[in-house]
Amino acid sequence: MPRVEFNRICKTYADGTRAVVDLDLAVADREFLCVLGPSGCGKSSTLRMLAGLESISSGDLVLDGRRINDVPPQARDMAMVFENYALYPHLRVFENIAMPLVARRRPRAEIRERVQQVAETLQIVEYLRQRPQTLSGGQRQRVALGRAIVRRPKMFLMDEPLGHLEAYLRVQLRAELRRLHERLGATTIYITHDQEEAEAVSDRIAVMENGRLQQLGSLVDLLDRPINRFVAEFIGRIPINMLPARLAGDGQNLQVGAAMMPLSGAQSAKLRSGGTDPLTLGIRPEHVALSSGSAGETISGLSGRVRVIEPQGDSTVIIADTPAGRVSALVPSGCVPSAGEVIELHFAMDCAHVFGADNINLLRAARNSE
Amino acid sequence: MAGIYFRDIYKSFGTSRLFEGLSLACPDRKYLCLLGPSGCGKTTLMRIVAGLTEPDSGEVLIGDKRVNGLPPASRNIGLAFQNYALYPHLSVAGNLAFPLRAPIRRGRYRQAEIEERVKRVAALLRIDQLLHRRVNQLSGGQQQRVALGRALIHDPGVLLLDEPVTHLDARLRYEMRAEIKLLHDRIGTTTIHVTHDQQEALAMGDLIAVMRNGRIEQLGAPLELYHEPATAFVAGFIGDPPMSLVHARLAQENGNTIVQVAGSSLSLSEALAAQANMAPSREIIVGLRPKQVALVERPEAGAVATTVYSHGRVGREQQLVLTFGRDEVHCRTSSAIHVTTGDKVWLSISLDGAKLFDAASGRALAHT
Amino acid sequence: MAASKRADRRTALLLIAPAMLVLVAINIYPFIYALYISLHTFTLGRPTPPRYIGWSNYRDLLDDDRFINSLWVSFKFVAIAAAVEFLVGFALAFLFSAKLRGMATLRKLAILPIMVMPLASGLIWFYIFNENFGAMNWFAFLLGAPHRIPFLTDGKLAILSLVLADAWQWTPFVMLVMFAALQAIPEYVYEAAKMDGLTPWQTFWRVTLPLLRSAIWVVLVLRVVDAFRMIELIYLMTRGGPGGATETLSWYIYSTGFLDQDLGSAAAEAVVMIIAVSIIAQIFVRRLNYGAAT
Amino acid sequence: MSTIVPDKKNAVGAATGARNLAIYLAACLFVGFGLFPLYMMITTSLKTDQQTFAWPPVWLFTPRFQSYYNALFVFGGRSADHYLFNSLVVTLSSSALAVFLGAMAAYGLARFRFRGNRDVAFYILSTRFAPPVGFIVPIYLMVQRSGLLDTQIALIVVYTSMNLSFVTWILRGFFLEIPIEIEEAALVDGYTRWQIFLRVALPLVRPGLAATAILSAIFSWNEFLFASILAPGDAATIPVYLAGFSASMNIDWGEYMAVGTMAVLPIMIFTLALQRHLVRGLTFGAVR
Repeated sequence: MPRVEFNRICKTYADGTRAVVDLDLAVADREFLCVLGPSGCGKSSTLRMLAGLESISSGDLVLDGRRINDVPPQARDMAMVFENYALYPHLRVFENIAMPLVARRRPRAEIRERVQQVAETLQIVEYLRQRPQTLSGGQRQRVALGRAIVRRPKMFLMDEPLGHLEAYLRVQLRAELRRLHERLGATTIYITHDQEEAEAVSDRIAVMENGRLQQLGSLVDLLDRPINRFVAEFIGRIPINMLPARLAGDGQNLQVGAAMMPLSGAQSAKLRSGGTDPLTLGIRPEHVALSSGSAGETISGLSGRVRVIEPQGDSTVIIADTPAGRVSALVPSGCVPSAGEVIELHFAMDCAHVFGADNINLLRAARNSE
Repeated sequence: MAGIYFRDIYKSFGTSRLFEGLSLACPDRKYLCLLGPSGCGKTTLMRIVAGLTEPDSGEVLIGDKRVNGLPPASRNIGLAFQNYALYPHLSVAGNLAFPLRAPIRRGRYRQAEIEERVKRVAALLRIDQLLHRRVNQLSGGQQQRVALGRALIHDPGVLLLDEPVTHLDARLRYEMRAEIKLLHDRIGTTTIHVTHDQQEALAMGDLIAVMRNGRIEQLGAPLELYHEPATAFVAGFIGDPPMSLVHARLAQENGNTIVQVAGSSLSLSEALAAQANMAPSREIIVGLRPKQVALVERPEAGAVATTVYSHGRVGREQQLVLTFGRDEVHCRTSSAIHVTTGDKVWLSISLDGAKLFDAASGRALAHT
Repeated sequence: MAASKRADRRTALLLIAPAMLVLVAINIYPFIYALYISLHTFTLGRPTPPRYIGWSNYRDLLDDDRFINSLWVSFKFVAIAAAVEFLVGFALAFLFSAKLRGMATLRKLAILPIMVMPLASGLIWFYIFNENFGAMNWFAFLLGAPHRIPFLTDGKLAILSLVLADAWQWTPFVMLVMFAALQAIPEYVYEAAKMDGLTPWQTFWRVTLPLLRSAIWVVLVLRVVDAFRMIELIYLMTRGGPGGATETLSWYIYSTGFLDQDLGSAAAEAVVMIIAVSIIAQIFVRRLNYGAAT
Repeated sequence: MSTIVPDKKNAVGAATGARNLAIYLAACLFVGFGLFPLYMMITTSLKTDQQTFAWPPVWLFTPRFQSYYNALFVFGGRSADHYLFNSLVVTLSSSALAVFLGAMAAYGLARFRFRGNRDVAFYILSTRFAPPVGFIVPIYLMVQRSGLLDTQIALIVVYTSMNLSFVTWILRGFFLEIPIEIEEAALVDGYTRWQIFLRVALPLVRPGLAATAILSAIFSWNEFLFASILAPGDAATIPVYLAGFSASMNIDWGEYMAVGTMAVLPIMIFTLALQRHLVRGLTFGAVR
């Protein structure tokens, strides 16, 4: 049974900005849901409406079957972790963590015990007497987490909680957040613009852009079956290649530059029925293979000159300039061409996406129907 | 054009000593990445080249010229700051022209030439449409280009970049990385690039110097660092995920050297055994890449019992963090395997391709 | 390295020296000079040269009823004025924080008195408090006062009238500063308080008030110090009268020196005042320093 | 009680109309109290003698602009225009000097580390608290000795010194807010310290310069104590001229109030237009 439902939620600010438009989203009990999107996509407004910090312009926000649009934040039993930690600057760590309990007038002994317990879980016992200003970013973030978990709320709301931290700390805390979620089991909604973070912590990812929910699913869904060009470009740790293309006269091939990329029957049927030029071919770097030199007879290859080689360890990114545009390929470090070399690029067309003029992915269901 | 050389640099801040005899060379026309966690001294080292910080002792050379004590302006360097440090009261063109109008270059450039250069650099960095904008009206990526342009405009002998792409979002960062590298291929200016991001350093550097606590841990080409880390610190810093570092003991069994890890014994290949025999003590650290550990569901011979600390996903795979005594091991498995935090699982470890480090010094065993 | 550091130090010196020169001339030197004068008998406009008399000017102060009285009057005025201004201004800061249409304009109008020349505000209030035709008496009459009220000529009322005039000018100042301090509290702190489940009352006592502490401190010290040295209202409205009821230390020094022309005694009184204010200021500056560090 | 926490526009649970009305009423009452004396001053300057001394006070009347204000501007003679001009000279010179010297000192204190830096900074701040009346006797004697009594120079120097303290302190805060990298960039670009001060730092603290200039001007314009002692005659400023009225037994209230209006209005309009950073200036940066 879903715990939280957004039903056609809209948020329009006084200046007319439409931050969230017709949002429909259901979050299941004990789920860890990430809302992912670039800055200004409406993800923060969504979270703040859920918290009660922002009023809802229209639509229904339902928690456990009860409409909570007008319930004040104090009565929603949700805890929030803010991007800037939002610690009380005048209070020590202990008092910061204790505040939610103080607000509920818990007995002193209980407060002391629970704060101590939380501090132990988060390994911040030694900082309890310090003020937030004397702590590092990572320590502050732990204090903010402590303040959220100390009162055992129904839900956690996290607004880019790791946004201000250094890269390696982020990776470490990511794992801890996931672990904490599994221990506490509370429903969590997590806002981020970082897809790596989203995939590392969450069960499902909701991608937002321009105030609208674009796609909801697991990371593999988003990678393999992006609904539109925005999702395809936003997801993927190495950006997807986007090349102008058109459907060849026979309808069986996709023409990219001078090269012909053969389409499967299903793909070609989809493109013929839905496609209008100009089309854009989207192909992920991991689905581009290389052969060096001009073997001559490959028809599916696009030739290009290697410009940049970026080693990543076991694999290497090759960036080549082709007549159709710049293409990145992710290849094993064993077989790397040298800069300036002319190579042939082969696309695994069964993993390709083709976007029409309206940026919708025309091949989205391709692999399922095959 | 000139190389950059540090010789026996000492530097303290108050009572805390940062560099104690640091030496480092960046040959002419090379792209050197200084890589390390915050506080390792990489930015200070860059500032020493710029003359914004002076070492307590030791020599800094640009080309064959000793630059100690020389004011920053006379070192002929271009510097792009991490936060861009653009002049907010000037337009893009004003920012780009600022170094050319400096008193130290008075009379060197005529007005027409200044304008010409500004146009040329702006075109190179694709900001020619923005020349009359105020810099605070620009996006982060555009500001970054202006900062780069300002550093390049007077044809410096040395280019210093402090986290030049850190503040950009993922896609732009990826694009700018390639562009900066292409630019370097074209103009060939010796460049020092400061970063904390190992992926960025691997992708961009001709050379990488991994730094820690004011010391150079290792200097080498990117893949050299990846495949042959000189210290456990480098091994634990480079790669995504980096090597897992596991404390272990060397022991003898039937005349063969074996490794004891968390109660299990693992045998060593001949090559590794030879390395292990060079170890100064029995206590070692084993560095493992994720592909060397595999999850097995049942205890089997040679498998090591561990506990799941956390699990998440990376791309199509599942990434597990397993606790292993006081160590953590990163392991990748198919997403199909279901485990949760606290589960007991078994790991089969293959030591082929593992790296061995001395536990006390952290130095790689192997090459003597 | 040593060379560039020395160059830096020279630049710093060149930058700071002119300002320090002016301050030495108009602040440090006069203080030392005041000390010197205070050890002499020195009368304005008399041809006899100053004569060294040691500490006797200071000793005289202890027996001087007018001096003791002026200390007491100063204390009364400062305490009442600062308390009234602070409490009312503080409350008004919350009132003016309400996010309502037109509030910004009202706020701009409300702070107009701060800019009024203190002497002119003395003039206006002198007129308003006039016993025969002043508006204040008219309001008192409307409220049912049986007879004309001698606002400035009654000992007890005169000091309260001064407080009212002072409060008119400076309550908006307290309001303005406290308002700015309230605005400076980041919104996220209140949001965190809401998420933590604090009631408005708890939020006020546990969050807002502690966060305003340094601003409260600044405002209080500024009001105390400035009320202590206020002289214009007295000059125009009461001239220390009636019967010394409004003779503050500031006024007493002014009148000793320039009405009675006894510069030696005035200097001794001034030295006492400077030291007293310096102690207050030092405590304050230290606190401010502490506040800036955290 | 809910006004205890400043409420955010969009927060859940909107304020009620009755509460809003009460807030408006209270705010208007306070504004009315603040404006009433100013109203009295301006109206009295436009009243006839009979209206001025009338009981009950006259609230509605036909204003009469002519005589009082005309009397203020007898050019060449000793009337308000002469003193207004004196005030203008003293105010502009001392503000400009204070801001210029203060900016230099502030930059030196903000950007250079040397022993005693903090002590100097705190000394400069602490002069803000010095009671002027405590310094009046020695300064009077110093000015008298140097033959500068009743000159504008004496007032300009004294006001400059009194303004320096907060000008330096506030601008120091503004300079500290400039990211050091911007100045380092200029250093690398080939500029000297002094040029960086003039061409990079000063333009970046323009709001601070404006705020301190305004506050210096207000102070210099309004100052009475030193003006009355150091420049009682020909060089007197407008407050001294104003004070002269009250000495006579038969005050000409109309003219008196007209001078007051002339003394108060310019600076008030001036500051009303430029309110940014006012609080920061008034509290020397302790509150923004």
